[in-house]
Amino acid sequence: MPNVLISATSMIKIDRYYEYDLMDLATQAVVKLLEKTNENIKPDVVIFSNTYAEKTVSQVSLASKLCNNLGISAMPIRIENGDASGGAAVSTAYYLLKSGEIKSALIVGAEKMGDFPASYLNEIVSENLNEKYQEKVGLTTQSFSAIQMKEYMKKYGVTYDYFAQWPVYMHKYGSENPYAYLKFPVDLKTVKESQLVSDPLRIFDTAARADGASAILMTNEELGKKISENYVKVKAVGFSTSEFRIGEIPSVHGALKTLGDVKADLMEIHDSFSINAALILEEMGYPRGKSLDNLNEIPVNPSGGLKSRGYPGGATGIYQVSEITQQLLGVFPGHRISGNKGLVISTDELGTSAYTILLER
Amino acid sequence: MPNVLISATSMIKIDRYYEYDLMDLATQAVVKLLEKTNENIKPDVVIFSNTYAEKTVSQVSLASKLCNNLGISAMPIRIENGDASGGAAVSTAYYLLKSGEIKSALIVGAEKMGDFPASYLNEIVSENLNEKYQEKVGLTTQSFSAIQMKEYMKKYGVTYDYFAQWPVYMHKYGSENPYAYLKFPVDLKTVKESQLVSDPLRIFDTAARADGASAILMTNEELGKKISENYVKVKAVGFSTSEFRIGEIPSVHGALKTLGDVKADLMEIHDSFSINAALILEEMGYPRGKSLDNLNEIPVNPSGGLKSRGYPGGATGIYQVSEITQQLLGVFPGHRISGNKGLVISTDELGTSAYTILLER
Amino acid sequence: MNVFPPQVWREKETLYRLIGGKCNCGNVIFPYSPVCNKCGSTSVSKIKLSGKGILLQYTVTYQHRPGFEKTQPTYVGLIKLQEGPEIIAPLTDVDEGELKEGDKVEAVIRRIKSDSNNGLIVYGTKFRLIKDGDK
Amino acid sequence: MNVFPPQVWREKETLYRLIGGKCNCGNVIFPYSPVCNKCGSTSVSKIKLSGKGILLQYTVTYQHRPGFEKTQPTYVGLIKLQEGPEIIAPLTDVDEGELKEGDKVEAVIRRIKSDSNNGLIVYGTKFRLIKDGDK
Ligand SMILES: [Zn+2]
Ligand SMILES: [Zn+2]
Repeated sequence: MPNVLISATSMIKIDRYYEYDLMDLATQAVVKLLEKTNENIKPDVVIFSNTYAEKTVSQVSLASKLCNNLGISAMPIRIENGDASGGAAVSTAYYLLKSGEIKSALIVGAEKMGDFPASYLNEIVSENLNEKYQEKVGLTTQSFSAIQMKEYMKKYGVTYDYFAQWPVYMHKYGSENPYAYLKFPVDLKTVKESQLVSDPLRIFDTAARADGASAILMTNEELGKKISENYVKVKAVGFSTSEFRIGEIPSVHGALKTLGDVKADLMEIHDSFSINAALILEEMGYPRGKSLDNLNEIPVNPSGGLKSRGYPGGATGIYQVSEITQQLLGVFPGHRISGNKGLVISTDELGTSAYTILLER
Repeated sequence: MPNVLISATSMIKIDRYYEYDLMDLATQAVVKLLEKTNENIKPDVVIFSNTYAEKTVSQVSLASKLCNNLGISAMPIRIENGDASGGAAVSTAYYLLKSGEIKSALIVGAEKMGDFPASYLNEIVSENLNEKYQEKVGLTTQSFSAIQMKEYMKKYGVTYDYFAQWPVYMHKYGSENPYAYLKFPVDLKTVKESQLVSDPLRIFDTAARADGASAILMTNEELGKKISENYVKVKAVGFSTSEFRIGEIPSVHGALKTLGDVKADLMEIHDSFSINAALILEEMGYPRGKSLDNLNEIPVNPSGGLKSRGYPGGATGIYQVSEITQQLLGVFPGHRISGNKGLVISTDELGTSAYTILLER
Repeated sequence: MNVFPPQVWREKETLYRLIGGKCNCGNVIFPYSPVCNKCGSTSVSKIKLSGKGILLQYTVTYQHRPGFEKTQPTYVGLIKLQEGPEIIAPLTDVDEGELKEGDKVEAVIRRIKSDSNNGLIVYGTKFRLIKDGDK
Repeated sequence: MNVFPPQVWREKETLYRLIGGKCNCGNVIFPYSPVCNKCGSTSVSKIKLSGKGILLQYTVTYQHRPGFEKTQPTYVGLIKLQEGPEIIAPLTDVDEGELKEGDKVEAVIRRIKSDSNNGLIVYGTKFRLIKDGDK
């Protein structure tokens, strides 16, 4: 079966781009990507990874439009799986390429979240909640996360300070990342005194919602080696679904299990909330109730994660894959972690589905 | 490379279901499907084919939610490609199964379009237009289609009566289809005197927008033969993208070309407007300017098509595949066309992308 | 945010009557679904939940969605319903500092939101404390 | 349908100024895009289109979208712009029976829609007939 490579990656800085629309951002990421390839690529498949385009920009048919704007004819697919859209897109492309019939896939993650006030953004993100009850009665995902935090605090006897360690680390890393949205360090005091969103959850525990676009080119080995000498291999992907549960994220556990016994040198995880970072790390085997106490020893989120690099909805997973790829190639322009194996964990807002992607130099 | 089978199909009647939400409809289609399989299926992949869920029901993460509601853990993917979502979903599943690593995929198409007044539906469907200009200045897809009709009338010297033949045939077939939304015949006079939408386009030339859900189970050959003796093979899929163009639908031409020289015994095509039916048939080789004059000789849309069976957005392509499968197996409960090879042509509203799917008994 | 009447009306069993599902395997589901989310069985019958439960955890939320301005801040609880399911739901008639884990709660119907475009008011189930002497 | 100001403001070059793109290959694109939709080149520079064109075809549309009630029915044309692109666009200042294929048209800025929620008015380019004596 053909090996699957990531042959090129690109990112634009995550920001609020009042001057650009969704297709502008997607196109910018593609143009940056094409500059890095030796030849003019006509991909067999174009995947658009995006979660919220109907509500944010009143657009559908995203992949077809991108193809037609780029002047190429391809198999157009827009993939949505909440904020794990990126993981779903890359995993889909992985299997498409494994078929041997598809030789190349251009995957573009793009999302516009920067135009809106917080209340409208909460409305958009509440589309992740169930239709019959949770979304209808006005709940927000932040309440779920706050309750998750309080149960964790009770179970392990930790205070809010325990969680505050996560944003501090993330902003430390993100301050070195030229693509980061909140590109500044914060200290513990700033986090602890930041706006209370849903007691005990504070604004620095949540994801920094903004606009972004990232593109990757996935190919089979033969084509990939022609395109660039700087590639990484997609060794395996895993996936799982599970309902929201207090104290754990079973979907992450399941998605890791399908990957087998993986010891990655570095990873990018979907820290939609600080508590999610803790729970994901603990599903990976870091000690329960203590995972965030030893962040200096855990090679996680050198990008700055959703806290500092930022959270552009369905583009997030594509950023994660771009970041790990650039890390493995030694060209990531921010905080570096060396190694040959990198892991991406792409989940949705509350962890009801998870994708794991193992990349190797 | 593994053969890909369609091992089971199900449909619910297309209608306005004020009493059911999107997930209710999707679940009903799955329950009907499971009743037809010999064993309890735990699919590797669950694909949710849907176009407009954000605007219609304020929901995302559709595939993950369906998995969790069904109590299964799978690879969740929601696929959107305008009204060609169904074609994109089935083609994606085809390649996933070709990889050999995925053994089974449950594909559910579901859409809710029945809750809304026409003006709001026009707003939703206008998401297919481009963001910078067409959608912003208030255009509707009906205007594009009307202009397309007038240019065709001029080029071939035909009158409106030429197009009216299509809905008459579609309603004749649809009146026999228990799953059809507008399950009644119409005569030429009714069509010609029906409401003018965008001169010369009349209401019977447009798609009957409503709610629907259809499910199919795609498997590799080994697994498929265990599940049911009543299967068809997915022989090949094709795809293409192209901009809207007067006088032709280049994406359909491209998608057919990738299939090779196919002589299908029957077909289901995406007749979003009567003119689209003519243009699609003419891309297949039926004589230009005359395709709709010989509908008694063309084995097309025994379901009644979008005119009579109805148009449930991103579920439409899944209905088409279910219908052709049931035709080939000789169990379709409406107008029957016998044959061993069936073709599905799944396009979006204006034909800017197309998928072709060849099924064989 | 436009609310179209059918979208609320069709959820009346969930929103007003707290109808859940009970599978042959014993699993209780809320909201109702015809397929069991534990065992995958379709032997799920509808049951009316009592609405009584225990407050396992709670939070006070200071961010809102459009149309929900009148219930700011929002109290939200993790509730174990008498019949088994644990759900996250809005609390009502609560003063700050009054809630504690282990409190008994019960379902009540309250105004959820109003749509400024068409004047539609949406009602639904929230939970309130059962206070001493209430029973 | 809520309109958020940045969503309109950022399209000002398209909506008010009719900015297109011209590729080295000669292809003219409207709206502007940095990649050529014919040859895939990124050598596309911005050009201001003249707004002059020929009406190739037209229709009168009797269905509308919310917020567009005031321009009912809507006249819509297939227009070949002087610089090459064929676009579909709304026509304005037109009486029924007045249009014919081959008419000369020009771009004008008109009110497109108003948002009942926040009072925002959206303007944009429509096309009108160039009548005898206008020039
Ligand atoms: Zn059960
Ligand atoms: Zn060019």
